[in-house]
Amino acid sequence: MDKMQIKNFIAKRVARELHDGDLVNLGIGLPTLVGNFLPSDIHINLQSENGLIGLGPAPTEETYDADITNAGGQPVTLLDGGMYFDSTLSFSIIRGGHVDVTVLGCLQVDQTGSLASWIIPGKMVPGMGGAMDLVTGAKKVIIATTHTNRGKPKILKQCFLPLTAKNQVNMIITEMGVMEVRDDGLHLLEYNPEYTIMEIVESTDATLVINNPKVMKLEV
Amino acid sequence: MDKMQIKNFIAKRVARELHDGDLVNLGIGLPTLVGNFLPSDIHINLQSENGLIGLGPAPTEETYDADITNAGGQPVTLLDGGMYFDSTLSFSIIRGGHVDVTVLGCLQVDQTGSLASWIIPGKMVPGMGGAMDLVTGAKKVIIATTHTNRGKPKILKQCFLPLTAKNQVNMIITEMGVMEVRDDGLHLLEYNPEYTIMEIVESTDATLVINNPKVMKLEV
Amino acid sequence: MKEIIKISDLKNHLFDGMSIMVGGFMAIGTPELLIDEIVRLNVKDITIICNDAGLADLGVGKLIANGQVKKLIASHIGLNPEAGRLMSEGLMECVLVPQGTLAEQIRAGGAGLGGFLTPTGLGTIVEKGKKIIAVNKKDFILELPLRADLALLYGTTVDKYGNTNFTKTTRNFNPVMATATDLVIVQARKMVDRIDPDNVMTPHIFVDYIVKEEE
Amino acid sequence: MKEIIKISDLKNHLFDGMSIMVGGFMAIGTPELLIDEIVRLNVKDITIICNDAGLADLGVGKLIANGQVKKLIASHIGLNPEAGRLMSEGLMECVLVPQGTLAEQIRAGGAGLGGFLTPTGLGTIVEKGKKIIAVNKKDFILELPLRADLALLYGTTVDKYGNTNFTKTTRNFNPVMATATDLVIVQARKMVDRIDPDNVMTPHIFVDYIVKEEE
Repeated sequence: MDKMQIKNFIAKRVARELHDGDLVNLGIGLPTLVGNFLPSDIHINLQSENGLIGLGPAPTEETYDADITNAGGQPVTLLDGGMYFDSTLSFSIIRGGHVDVTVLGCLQVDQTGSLASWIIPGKMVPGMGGAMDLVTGAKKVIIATTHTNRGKPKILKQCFLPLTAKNQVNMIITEMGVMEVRDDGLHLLEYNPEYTIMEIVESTDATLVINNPKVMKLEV
Repeated sequence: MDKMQIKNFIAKRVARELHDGDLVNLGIGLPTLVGNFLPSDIHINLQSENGLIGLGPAPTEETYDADITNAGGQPVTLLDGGMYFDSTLSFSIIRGGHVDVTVLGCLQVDQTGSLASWIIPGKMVPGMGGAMDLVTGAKKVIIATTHTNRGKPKILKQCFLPLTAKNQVNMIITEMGVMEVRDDGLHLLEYNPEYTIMEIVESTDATLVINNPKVMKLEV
Repeated sequence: MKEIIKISDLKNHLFDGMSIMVGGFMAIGTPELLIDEIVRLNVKDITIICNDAGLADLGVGKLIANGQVKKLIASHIGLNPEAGRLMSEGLMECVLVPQGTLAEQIRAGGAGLGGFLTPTGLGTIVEKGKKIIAVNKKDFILELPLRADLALLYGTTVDKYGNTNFTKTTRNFNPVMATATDLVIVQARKMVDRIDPDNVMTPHIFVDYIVKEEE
Repeated sequence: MKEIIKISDLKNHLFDGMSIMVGGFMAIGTPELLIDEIVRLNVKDITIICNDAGLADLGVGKLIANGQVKKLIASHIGLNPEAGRLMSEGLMECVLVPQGTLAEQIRAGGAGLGGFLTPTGLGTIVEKGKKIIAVNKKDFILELPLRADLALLYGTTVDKYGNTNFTKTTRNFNPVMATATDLVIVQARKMVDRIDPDNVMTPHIFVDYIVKEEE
């Protein structure tokens, strides 16, 4: 798989975790692709933390409205039934557990569900934005990421970069497999048969609990 | 003065404490009369804590709308420029210091500005409603009350009934005079010349600081 | 499209001992049809969270009069003498809360906050048994969040997506209660195709079921 | 009727070292005219409270680029590299706050709350130096209220009474900031006679002055 194929593969698998009627917040980058892979019979509500539910696709020249943007400041559209609100209600929704699923990328994620995604020491610090609230407040936190960063493991025993949230991640989905954070450790639930179990273990710096994982079946 | 004249006299004096543009919350009973005595060049904004600013007079048969009520559940009207809001914003306004003046009655009030207005032991307890928030949050708290209750002082050294709020009252206006709570005690700023200073002192169970009080000049 | 249920379906969402938040202020903005059905079903030992006790024959007052309320959390019960009687005779537990604190407790329950610091009630019996925390040398009471199993709201306009508005002073506690319970049922005075997205008071994600008033 | 002032009157309300809350999210819903005037007047040592650092040439980014900002309290500065540079070189103090915490701190400042308990930031550097309070065996961070001298808002519709609305995603931090400062000035895109009383987002009592965009 090339880079884009890998991203689409991960996004497609994440899409299967979403259920009809879910309120979902997708981070920028890879997570945004998830919306492209929803079955037609599943309708989800996308939230954008700057103040809307019912996030639609990027506008055409005809539907462009400078007053409608997403949390990245990019122009978007509002779907039928969607609505706008202010930042306090937006984060009441987020922190109050009303978001069913949030999907984010990571720099590091560990087997206790801790996440590091906002500071690389020595680099410019962009700020956490709404990520800390999202990871803390959402019912289910899915990390959608390539399994490694240029061969270096991103899934660790313990994150060593500054945390975005402690013990909040529920699931990690990569091109190699699907992992779930449970009280007794990080379980490999599914694996991509393009890789051997040994390859997955070697690409992971966390202790994986492996107990009859299923095969991740997705067309690329 | 008869009972109604006394109430109107007090309300008229309270009205002089209000300034153009003030946001004001008037308690039920005597305080409600204050609105009748505003000079025509002074426009105030009345809040009702159930969720409106721009409280107007009771409706006529033509303007009656069952969806517009005051905090007592009575039908009211909304003036031009007024608006509705929910209970959280209503009390953000109240507790946040955005109400310039609140006018309430009392069972007891004392020289430290503590107020008892919601429980008579042995009687049915109605609940504090919004009174505790109003007295705590308003910039200026005026107690509008008859000086005594059937001859028994209501203005005390220390309230002995359960408090509505501690040290929050700024001014007490009765048919006998105008008193201000200051750090060094309860000052008699004005007195009604229908009473002697001795009569006022004898009707008051608090220590009054009396230093050249002015005459309360109001037509009844 | 949000699911519209019959009033008779309400029973599927009720159980003895449950806690219910009910919108309304002196029964203005209270879903009377939903209350009537709970009276009819005679669900027992309910905890009611509401601004007040309603009137004897209006709002949550009907549940109180029918002896279904084990505990009432409210800011005011003065217009319902029956509530006062049951409270003073120890037949109904009654927790009286300053109105602003009650609104904020419900908001905290819906917004994922562990509590908030308020000056309201300091030096009164309201502070009894609560933690006092000083911030910049000023004391505050730590008040805790409130949640319930079910919220019953009165939407004066509800669109087909479930977006809900509350006109004039019917709004009061309705929108905040929508955020703080496991289940939210709205009695709809009027159904419309679509509420202007700028003016939605309660987004549809908070609403689980709608009962239409006309039926 | 609320007082409408000229943009040149803004100077009467500005002083070196003041704190200013600025509405907007990535400069969407930011009053650019008011910002431009502050750049022109070159007020110094400002503390800015805003969701983000704007862009290099948009929103509060213009104040940052002009060296007027001593301290920035924001949730995100990633789209303004100049802010990052000034921060890392120690030329501008920058306090990064989780976005939901920032919104709630401003709300607490406007609502008379002494603080609130949030789970956001637990176990991260955000909790550093803050009080941790356990409620029902769950830890929370005690976050404190934020207030400022002045709020600059971008109202897309303002009525003659000063009632102010913010369309679509221009709303963001604007209404909450209206509650938390000593003075509130609104840049009005469009003046109307009257906003429907059910749909007012910022009641006129919060608004001190209006600057009309057309002039």
